Parts: sequence; structure tokens; C-alpha cells
Amino acid sequence: MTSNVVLGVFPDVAGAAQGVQSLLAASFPAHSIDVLSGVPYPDEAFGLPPQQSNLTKIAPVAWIIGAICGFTLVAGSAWLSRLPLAAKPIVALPAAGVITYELAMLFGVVVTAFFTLREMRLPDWRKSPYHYRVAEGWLAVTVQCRDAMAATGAIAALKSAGAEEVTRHG
Amino acid sequence: MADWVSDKSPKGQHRWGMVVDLDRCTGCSACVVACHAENNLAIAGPTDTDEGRSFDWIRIERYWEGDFPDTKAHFVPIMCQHCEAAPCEPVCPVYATYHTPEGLNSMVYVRCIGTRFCQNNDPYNVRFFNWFEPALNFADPLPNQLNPDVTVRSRGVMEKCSFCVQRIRRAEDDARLAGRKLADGEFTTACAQSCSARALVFGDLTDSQSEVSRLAESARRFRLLESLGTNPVVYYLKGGQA
Amino acid sequence: MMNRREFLKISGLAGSGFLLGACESRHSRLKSYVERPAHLVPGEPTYFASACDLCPAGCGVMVRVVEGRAIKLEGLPDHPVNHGGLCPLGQGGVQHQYHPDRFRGPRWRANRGAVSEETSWEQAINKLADGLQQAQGALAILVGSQVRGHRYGLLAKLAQAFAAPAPLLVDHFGLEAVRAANVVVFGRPEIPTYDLPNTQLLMVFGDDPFTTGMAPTHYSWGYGLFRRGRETIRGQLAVISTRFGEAAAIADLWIPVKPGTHGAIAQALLGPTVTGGISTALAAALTGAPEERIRALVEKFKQIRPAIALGGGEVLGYTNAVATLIAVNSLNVVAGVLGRPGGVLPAAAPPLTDMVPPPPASYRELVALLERMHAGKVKALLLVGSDPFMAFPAAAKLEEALARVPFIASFATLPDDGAASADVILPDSTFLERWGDSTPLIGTGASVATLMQPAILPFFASRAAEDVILEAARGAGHDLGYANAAAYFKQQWSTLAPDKQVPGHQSSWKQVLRTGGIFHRTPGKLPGRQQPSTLAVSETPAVSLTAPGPAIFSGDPANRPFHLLPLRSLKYRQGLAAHLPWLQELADPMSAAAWGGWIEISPQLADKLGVTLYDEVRVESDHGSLMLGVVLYPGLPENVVGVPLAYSRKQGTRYDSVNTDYVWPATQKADPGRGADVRTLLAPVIEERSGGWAWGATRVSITPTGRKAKLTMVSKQIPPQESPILPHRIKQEFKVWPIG
Amino acid sequence: MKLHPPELPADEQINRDVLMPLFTISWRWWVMLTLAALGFLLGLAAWCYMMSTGMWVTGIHRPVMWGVLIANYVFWVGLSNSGTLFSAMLRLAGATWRRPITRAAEAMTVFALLMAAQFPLIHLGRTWFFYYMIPYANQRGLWWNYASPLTWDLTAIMSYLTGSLVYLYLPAVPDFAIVRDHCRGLRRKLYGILALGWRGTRQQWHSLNSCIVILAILLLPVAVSMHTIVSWDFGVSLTPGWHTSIFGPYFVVGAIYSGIALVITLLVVIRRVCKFEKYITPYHFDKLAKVLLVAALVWFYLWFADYITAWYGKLPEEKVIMDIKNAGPYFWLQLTMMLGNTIVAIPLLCFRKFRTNLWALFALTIFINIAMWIERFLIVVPSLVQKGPSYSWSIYQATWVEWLLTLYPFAGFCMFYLLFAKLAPLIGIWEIREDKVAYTTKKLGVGEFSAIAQVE
Repeated sequence: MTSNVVLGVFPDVAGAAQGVQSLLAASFPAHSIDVLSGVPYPDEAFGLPPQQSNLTKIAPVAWIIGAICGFTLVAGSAWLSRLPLAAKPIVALPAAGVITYELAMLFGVVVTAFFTLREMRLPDWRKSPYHYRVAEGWLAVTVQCRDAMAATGAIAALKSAGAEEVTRHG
Repeated sequence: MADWVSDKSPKGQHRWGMVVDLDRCTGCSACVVACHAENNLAIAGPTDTDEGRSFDWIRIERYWEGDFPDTKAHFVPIMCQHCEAAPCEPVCPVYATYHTPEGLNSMVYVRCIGTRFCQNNDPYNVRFFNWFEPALNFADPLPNQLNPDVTVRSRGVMEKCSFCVQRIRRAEDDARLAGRKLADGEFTTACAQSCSARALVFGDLTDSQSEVSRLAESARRFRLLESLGTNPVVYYLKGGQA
Repeated sequence: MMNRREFLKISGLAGSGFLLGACESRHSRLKSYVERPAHLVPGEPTYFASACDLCPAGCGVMVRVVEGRAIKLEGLPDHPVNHGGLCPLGQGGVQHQYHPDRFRGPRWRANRGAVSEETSWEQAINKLADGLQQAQGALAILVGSQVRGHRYGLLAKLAQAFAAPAPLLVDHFGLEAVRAANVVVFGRPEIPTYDLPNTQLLMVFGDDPFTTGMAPTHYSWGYGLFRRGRETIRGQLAVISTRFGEAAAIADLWIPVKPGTHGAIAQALLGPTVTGGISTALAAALTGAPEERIRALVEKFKQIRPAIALGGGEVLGYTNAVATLIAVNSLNVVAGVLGRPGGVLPAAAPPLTDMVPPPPASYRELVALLERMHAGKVKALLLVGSDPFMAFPAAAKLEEALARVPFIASFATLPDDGAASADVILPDSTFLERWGDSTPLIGTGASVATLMQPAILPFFASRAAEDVILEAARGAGHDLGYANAAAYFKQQWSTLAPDKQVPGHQSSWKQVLRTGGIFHRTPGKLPGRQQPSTLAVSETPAVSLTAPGPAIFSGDPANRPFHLLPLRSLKYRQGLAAHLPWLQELADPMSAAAWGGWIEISPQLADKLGVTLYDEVRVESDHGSLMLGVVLYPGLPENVVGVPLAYSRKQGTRYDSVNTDYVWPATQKADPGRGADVRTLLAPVIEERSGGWAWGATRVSITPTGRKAKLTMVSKQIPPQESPILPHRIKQEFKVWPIG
Repeated sequence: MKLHPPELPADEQINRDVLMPLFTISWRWWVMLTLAALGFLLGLAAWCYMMSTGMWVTGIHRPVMWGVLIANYVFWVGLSNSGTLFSAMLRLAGATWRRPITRAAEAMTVFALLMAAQFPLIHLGRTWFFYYMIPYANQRGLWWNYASPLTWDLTAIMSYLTGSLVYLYLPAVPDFAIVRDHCRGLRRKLYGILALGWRGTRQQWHSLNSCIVILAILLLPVAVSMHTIVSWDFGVSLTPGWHTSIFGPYFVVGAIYSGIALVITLLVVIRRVCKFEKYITPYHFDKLAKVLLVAALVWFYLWFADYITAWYGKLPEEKVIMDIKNAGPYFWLQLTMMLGNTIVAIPLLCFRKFRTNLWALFALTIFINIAMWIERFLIVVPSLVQKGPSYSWSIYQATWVEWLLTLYPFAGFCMFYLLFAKLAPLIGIWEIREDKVAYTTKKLGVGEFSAIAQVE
């Protein structure tokens, strides 16, 4: 993925949007274009189709799995090693409910965090295209090119859109 | 409902209980010392006793009423009430205290990690924490007196009246080996045994013919803090002309 | 070839031989497992029937022995004294046995100033023999109250052999007055059998028979049956006392009286028509008690039969003790219960002739002995049994008298003040390690002799006093005729020849060993001696009773405004129990205090003095002063303060010394000791008719020191006007009060 | 005076300002760290001493089995409760003024909880067997008892601690990337690891934002449940004074109250020490203090509801406990608590002048937290002092060991916070920058007003 990536740095969001637009005009497909920024911008700001995230579906599933695990842990283990306590049944539903609830929440949090990292493709230890000025509020537009030819086109497009600096990776 | 969600604890062959006849108790405290001797209770020493760190699995609580010359006082021997709905049991995170099928509120010293939650939730203050290493205070050769049937507890665990479970087990085993039923009065707890006035009677509540069952039916009976619903198996018989 | 079994035997023997060498200093003999006695099963307890020797009550005990160690004492079931129960002191017997401060072996010292050092038994016995030989007739023997049965008999024989006066039995229980009054009213000095289980009204003068009296187990047993032993009848208890104590707490009616005026209530019960009797109004005036309560008791006494009047406890401490007890005893005569069920029955003589309980020496006799000591007429003094110091006020200057005696030998098992002043200490074995016997102090409705047998081997290098005395007497040229203690006791008990045997009671030595003694339950047909079947009445009280009169107190009421009431707490039992840590740590059932002494002050007086729980006060009498911690006590009148008796010794064990440098190992907390005993305050006043010590006749003054006292309170509740008990809602459930 | 959100400087300036504390260490920081570490080590030493000697070195005894240590536990769980809870609430409510506050609050949660979680262990009789509580297959034949509130505590703390750590860390990843881009050498490597290779792609931002919302939704109830469960340690018992159903909400509100007070205390200090005057302004303190006021009012409402129930019912068991608080040995503590929590706090917080006076707020919030600690103490101890039959009643006095162990979480918290201040930016950089992107000016009539564009 890292070969033939062209990166253009823009000092502001308008410039970056310009860069994206000129890449689109140069018929680079939208999915090959990405914007690196220091703050989250709405995808519409660059005229790109919105990103997708499955987290809202994953979290409830994780929650339910956690609840099942929690209840199994509590009720199952109590059932397997039955120790009578005065005035408390072997499987005391209110008490089991508390643990079930906490473990469901724990699963929800941990699984969501895990899949967030998966979606963000983090951790990422490769030398992916990046520009230090992104940390200073600049924006970087990257485009994945099929070949060197396309890359040259991308450089031209970005430069024409007013990029301060354009580099090619890989 | 199915028994896995029922809050009735399983019933064993016996259900041990005790009757304390307040009309017989003279406050002589023999039971207190007998319990120390039988159950290896440690001596705390003057300072720690004053600081509330002594051990009295059974103690004679004395309650004043009225001013001189209308003074009155009550003696109430208080030991673990072995409640059927013991509030101390469910709060232990490690099952160090649980209910045996024979109705004993049993304490497992090796499991105990010393959260002391059980004592906080114990309305009778009959659980005792080992604040220090109790064995150390048995100066040599006092340890020779220790009852080999009873664990010497270690620092950091709770302990409490066991209804002399070691005696119960021995009697049950003897009866089983001899192939007979355990008879009423065949054995008793150390406190009941020492009681000259027979104010303490221990026995099997499932046996309707036992002395303890008969006394527990008495019109004079009451149980400590009955309104809490802890359902103790220690029945008190009122004093006076009731 | 050696087979496996032989090898094990040999290696076992070799091993035990090695151990023998290593442990010789502590154990005189170590048996290898090959020789294990048949009754010793590892892990299985063996029970030995025996008798408790810690107080004179004479309870039968079962010693629970596991692998050669005595681990528990239980009451002997069906023993006529304790009927299977056992008091806290008896329960503490195992701690007495394994007390950390027990003498490890005999000790002696070259001169009085020196600290005693260990010695061998040979040397110690030689010392004793020398002392006896030099003293000859100038020998005095002081024995503790629990030295009874044939032990006393042997000491009497020893005195006889040396032509010395008979051993003086030091009593801590005020027995002299009781005996003197019994002679007057019942014609016999012994304490009769009070048939509590069958009586309907029990009047206790002086408050303590069930917990601290002469035989608490016996009277507690009787009390249980008295209250709830009968289907329809519940016996009623009235208590007449100055301090609201254990008996008052369980009584139906309590009549509080001024110190030493108990007799006036007895007089009121006799009624104004009887000579010596008085009206309730006068009794109320004399005693300061509410008249309606006296009247209520008079009514009851008129209506209820059988009724028993029983005197003791604090009554014994006043200068009018005998007169008061005569008045109390007379109530039984008036009630017509002598010799009747539910009344007062004669005490049966023991089945063995020479086991008759020895008469206790009166305090006057003891003082006479002290004077002889001062005069240098006592050359040797033997101290056997419990500590004689406990029976003397500090003002008697016992130590100074002892300093004039050239040779003192103590048979103390544990350090006490007597042992501290002795030249030779010949530690006696405990009652669990030796032979012995005892008879009850009180009438029990049976003829009783209880045999003590060695349930365990001597734990330290102690020896039975009998063995030592026999050997020393031989060394001093007087063979008493017995090889050793075992032979002595066996021979004594063999006097139960077939013709003297109790009918239907086939007593053989083995049977006695198994049952613990001879308990014969039909008094009246007893072997050995003539026994009256009824009690004689020599002074007819219904006709002429001399009024007890007021008690005399030592100390000017102007600057000593308070009566000091020494309490015979069940924790200390007049010093007999003070060395046992269980008993020290036991909460006194009334004051809830533990460990050492305290002073009970009524809340009203405390308010006036400006003190409260834990405050220190200085208590002063004409004879000494003492610092004590305040316990608020709602059961005392304003002008009486209570202090427990005999909770400390000058040179006792780590648990009961005045000062100790003991550090409790578990928490490293220093234990300063129990503090000086209340005996330092008491006046050496004598009760004239019995010659007993009137230990309650001291007046004191009290000044707050402004400091906090070292007080051990098991319950810290300050008694308020209305104490919030177990949460109030069940308070009413404790007791339904029939009267006022 | 009208309060406005602060005008933010250029991005590069923000970076420089916020990162400044990370790259400079003053001697004051060293002094503070040394003191905190000293207190922390003293507490650790006291703990070790107690473990090796026995619990008798504390003042607890029968029947007061729990004392200052459990009061500390409840107090610190309370403090930890509100950081994440508060941040999650504000995020979900879309309150933009939260932006400079959340990081400090979330960090507070993590470190307070870290210290609080030690107290159940500290106060065990046999701490070395604490793992008996954990359910894992073992050969001891020993299992946990899920019915015990202490087991609930264990799971609740575990969930909340895990959740809070995630909730602190994930939003900080972009900031770590910024730090990474501002340094070199070893430090760059370290922050490179912390930043996980963050680049700020569109997918990363999108997932991060979704994740934060989901976490906020999940953690809000966890926070509430955690402190409720702590309250059930008391509430489910039969002990008079504890046995009340109001304890759940009462504890949660108390936790929010003391937690926000601590957030304010911390922000006053951070603002001053880190020179964040441009970013955290009276505008924020005003908002925080308003929340504090609401918490104070709700706390008082619940306290009063509990009080009047017991007072009116006059159950003897409860009355004796109420009596020692109202007149007995705990009167002065009770009075201090009421002063700090309501009598002084509520009227003062009604005034904007007061709310925007940072040092006055600082003093008040510290007072509030002292009062809240006393409140925890008054919940735990008086109920035990007079529990059950009055024969055993006995007053409780803490010993030096317990006071050192009270110092321990304070010192530990300060120490961890000081270290954290050098590790991560205490203000979420990207979050305040996001603010800048969203803010616009809108004209209405002749006036100009700041408005927020709906970009989220």
C-alpha cells in the first residue's frame, strides 16, 4: 500500500479541499484519496464520500456476549461448586445481575476499543506517508497511485491546487 | 421454584440448636472459660482486651436498668446465633463462612482473607477478628493445653462460635461407626457442659423428642433481634414469671 | 538376620535413648512409643475421673487427656457437688497445670536477701529435713483452704510426729463465722445441705452463693432446678445485700441494705412478736431499705413454704457476722424446714472416717501464730496449698513476722508471696499430676469422697507434697509409715474394708479409680460415725434472739466517708484464680471489667466527685492508699464503693503480680502489672464471736487524681438512666418483673 | 461582565503552549514530586508495617471493623467516579466548554481509582491472599462468592478502571502523535509507541469519534454503577444507619460533588503552573462551579431525605447513631461537614463573582473535599460504633498508621498526576483545535455572536 503514494501538504482546509478536488478531476478514484489532518473534519469538507464505521454494531454485540459470559461465570460456577449460604439461593438473580452487568460493560468497552484500533489500522509501525506539519494544523492530501505514471499526474494535480510541498513515497 | 433459585438451604440429617434459659442463668461465666479451653481462644492481654480485641465466642452480656435502689440487671449469654438466614454469610467474597446442611454457620479459617465484612453485617457482634498472631500469646508451656481437635487460628482471619463442631463430628462419627443413631444428650457443647445451672441446652432441633426441641417450644421463648428476620437457632427463654 | 520389626524396635529405643539424654532436664522420663500405655490412642481422648483442687468446694472433674496432655476439665457427671458442671476457676485448671511461671523444679536460697536458685530434689529435701529437725516442736504448718482430705491428714500426722501444733488451715472464705453460727442454730459447725431444688422461697443474705460462694457449682445446680426444675412451681429468690451483685441480678426481689445491717431484715422476717424480732418499719429505718420491699418479703415468708434462708458473702465481712448469720439461720428454724425436703438437711460425713474437713483456723488464731513468730517461737514454717498472704490484710504485717522465722519451706506450685518469702521451694505437683482426695466443703445431700488421680505425668520436675514430706520426715528421723504418696492414699482408701463399705456400693480401688470416688446419696445411714438425722437447735431463736447490732467500722466517718466493700469477684475467688490468664481476662459479670482491680462507684457519687469511667481515683484508708480506675455501678448506694478482693500478689506470676515487666508477645504491648491489691487498704478488724477477719469493716476516702487509669473494660457502656440495650425493642423480652 | 469562550491562538501556538510543560521541568515540580513521593513511600511503609505486624496497629476493633481506611476507599472511589462520568456526560451533551477540561478530569479518574482500588487490599486481614477473590481455575477448591458486595466492587472497579484507561488513552493518541512530531531521539521513539503510528487519516478520525461516543455511553452507567455498588457495601447490610436504599444515588451524587470540586482544584493549579491562562478561563470555571452548585443542592437534598427518614422514624437502632452524630462525639465532624458541603458552599456558589474568582474557588473546593471526606467517615464509623447489643459498643480512634495510610492516596495521586503532567498534554490539543474549526461568528442585528457549526 505504501508504494507510489503521493502526498501534498496544504496550510489550510480550503487548500486541502482544492487538492482533493483537483485529484478527483484528474480521475483518481475517491477511495484512493485520503486527507491527514490534526483535527477531525467532516468528509463533506473535502467533497469525499463519508467514511464507514461498524463500531455501533460491534458494541451492542460485545455487550451481549459480555452479559452471557458474565452470567455463565456467575451462575455456572455457583452451580458447579454449590455452597449453600443462609437465605441466598445458589443462583441469586439480583446478585448475578450485578456481575453480569459489570462484565457486559467491560466486554463492551474492551471489544469496542479493540475494534476501533482495528478500524484505525493501528498500531501501525510502518513508515507510512506523513508530514510533520500535520501536527501544526496543516493538512496533507495523500493519493494511492497505480504506477509511477499516475504518480506524476498526482504530483502535478496537487501542485496545481497550491500544495506547499509534494512528496512521493515508495 | 426449582431449588437453584430457592433460598432454602439444603437440610441435613440434623439441625443443631441451642436453648438459653435466662431464668436459670446465674451469670457465673463458666461457659466463657469453658469455651476458651475447648476452642483454643487466645488471650489478648489487658491492653488489647480494653481495646476490644479479646475473644469471647460466648459472653455474658449484662444490661442495667433503673437507678439505685430500683436497680435491675439482666444477664444474656450471647454466642453466635447460627442464624438460618445469617446476614454474615453472603457478604463474604470468598465463601469463608457458609451454612452447613446441619444448620451450622461455619467458618473456614483457611479461606478467610479478613475483609471483616461479616462482623459488620453481624447484628449480634459475635464474630472475632485475629488482630494479632494469637498463638504468640500462649506463653510456653501453655500451648500444651491446646485442644488438638481445634485449629489455632492465624493472624488476619475471623473466628466465631462453631457450636463445638469438633464434638459434633466426633459424636456423629462414633455413632456411625457403631451403627446407631445419635442419641439426644450423648454429647454437648463445652459451654452447655460446663453450665451448672443447665441454662444452656444444646441438641438436635429435628428430633422432636430432644430436650432442646421441647424447650424451644416453650411459651417463654424468644430470639434475639427477631425482627431482623435472621432466624436464629438459639432460642432464649425469658426469665421471670412469664 | 534382623527383621524389620526388630530393626524398628531397636532404632526406636536408640532414638528414645537419645531423646532421653537431650530432654533430661525437663522430663524425668520419656517413654518410647513401644511402651505406650494401653489407654493412649493417638488422637483419641482419655477421660480420668478426679477431683478439682483449686478451691475447697470439692467438685468432681473429668480430665480429658490427649496424648499425655491434659487439655480440658469437665465436671464429673452426677457428682453430688457439681452434677457435671464446672465453674470458671475449675475450667482454668488446665492453665494452672501448664502455667508458664510454674516452678520448673525445687529452689532454695542461702539467705533471705538473695534470689532463689534452682537446686536438686535431694538437696531441697535435705534442707527441709534439716529445718524440721532443728525446729521439732517449734514447727508451724499453714495450709491453704483447698488442702483437704488425706493431704491435711498427713500434715497433721507430721505435726504430731514433731509434737508441733496441728496445721492451721487458712481460709479465704469467711468460713469461721458460718461455722460459729451453725453451731449456735443447727448444733453442728458443718455447712448443711440446703435443698434448693425442692424449696419454693430462697432468701439469700449477702449475695453470692451461685457464682463466688463456697461451692458455686453446687448452688448453681440447685438454682437451676429451683427455678425451672419443676413443672408448675418456680422458686422465688429474694436477695438482701448492700451491693447489687450477681444473685441480686437474678432475684425476684432485691432489698438493698446499709453495710452490716443484713440481720435487721432477718429480724423483720421473724416479726415483732418474736423476741429479737422487729417491725418492718424499724428494719427499714435500720437498713435504709424501702419498707414496701421488706413488707413484700415478710408476706412471702409468711405464705411460702418450704423457705430457706442462706447467709454468706458480704455478711461475712462485718463485725456482726456471727450474730447476723444466727438471725438468718433462725429463719430456717422458724420456717420449720430443718430436716425437711426443700429445707435444710444435715451434711453427711464423708465415707472415709479421717476425711472429715478440718476446721479452718480463725483469723485470731492466725494472729496468735504471727505473734509467736514475732516472739521467735516458730523455728520452721511450712506453707502448703494456696498462698496464706491472701488471707491477711497488709496491715497484719505478715512479712515482718515471717522475717523472724529462721526456716520457711513453701510447697507452692506457682510463684506467690509465700514462696517469695521461703528459703526452700518444693514445688508441689498439680492436682492433675498427683494422688489426692477431697470432700465437699458444704452439705450436698450425699456422703462424698472424691479421689484425685494422676491423669498425666508431672510436666515439670515437681513432686507431690506428700512424697516430699514423707521423705523429709524420714530424713528428720520420723518415719510416718508410708513409702510414698501413692501408697499412702491407697492405704487410706483401703480402710474401706468390706464391713465398712457402703451397703450396695462395692467399692474397690479400681472402681473408685473409674468413678472418681464414693458418692453415697442416702444420708442418715452412714458408716463410720454417728450421724444425726436432724439438726439440733440449741439456741431457740424463736424465743430469744439477740439482735445482731450494728457493725463496727474502722476509720472516722468524717474524713473516711465511704464504706469499702471488698468484692469476692468470681474472676479472682479471693486470690485462688488471680494467676490464671483466662480468669484475669474474663469480664466480671457485673462490672464488665477485666484484668486487675477497679473501683465501683455509684453514678451519683461519681457525679459528685466529678469522675467517670476510666478516671483514676486515690482510695485511702487508715492503713494504706491505692490508685484505682472508676467503674460506674448503678447497684451501689452513694456511700459504698466496691473493689474486688485479691486480684494481685506482690510477687506472683506474670499475670497477677503487682508489677510485671511482661511484654505481650503478640502485640509487644507492655503489661505494667495488676497494681497493688485492695488488701493494702483493709483494716485488721476482728469479728469477736468467731475470731474471723472482718474484711468489710474499712472506711475509705476517695480523691480524684485527674488522670486516666489503666483499666480493662470489656464493655465500655456507661450505665445511663435508661440504657439503650440490645436495641430497645427486645429489651422487654429479657425478663418479666414480678415485683416493683 | 459577560463571559465568553476564550479566543484561541494559532495552531502552532497552541502546540507550543500546551506542550510547554512536557519539555520544561521547574525546580518546583521536583520539590512537589519529592514531597509527594515521600508521602507515598511513607504510606507504603505504613502498609508494609501493618501487614507484617497485624491489624492491631490500627484503631479498628470490635465492633468497629472498618474505619478510616474504608472512609478513604469510599472517598477516593468517589473522586475517581466523577472524572470520566463528568467528561462522558459533557461529551454526550455536546457541551463544547468541556474541551480543555476533559483530559485533566479523565486523568484524575484513573489515578484516583488507582489509589482507591488499593484500599480493599490494604484493609484485608491477609492481604497476601487477595487473589482468593479472583475467579480463576485453581486447585484450592476455592471460588469467589458472587453474592458478596465486595465481589461486585471488584468487578465494578475492574470495569471502570479498564474503561477509564481506554477512555483516557484513545482520545490522547492524536495528541501523542503531536508530541511525537515535536521531539526527537529517544523521546520521539517513546511517543511514537504511545501514538501507535497515528497519522490522522479520515478513517482514524471517524473511528475515534465513534469510539469515544460509544465509550461515553458505556462508561456513564458504569461510573454510576460503580459508586452505587460501593454504596451497597453498606446499603445491603443489616447494620442500622447503613441499611438504606437511598445510599446508591446519595453516593453517586456525593461522588460527583467531590469529584467536580477536585477537578476545579486541579484546574486552578494546572492553569497556574502550566500557564494555561489562555485556554482555561473564568468562563470554564463559571460553568464548572454551576455544575458544582447543582451537585451540592442535589447532595443536600438526598442527605436530607435520608436524615429526615431516620429522624422521623426514630427507630431506636437508628436514633442512637443519629444521636452521636448530632450531639455526641461526632458533632464537630458533622458540623464541619454541613458547613463545607452546604452552608458555606451553596450560598457562595450562587454568586458569579465568586464562581469566577479562581482562588476563592480553589479554597472552597478544598473545603468541600475535606467535608466530603468527613462525610465518608461519618457514613462508615458511627454506624459501627453503636452496632448491635450495646454491651460491645465502643468508640473508635484512628492511629498513626491509619493517618499515614490516609496521606498515602493523596500523595500517591499527586505523584502520579505530576508524572502524568510530564508525559501527556493536560489539555486535549486536538479537541480545543476542533473547537476553533467549529466556531464561527454570526451576526444578529447589529450584534456579533459566536456560534458553533454542526460538524460532528
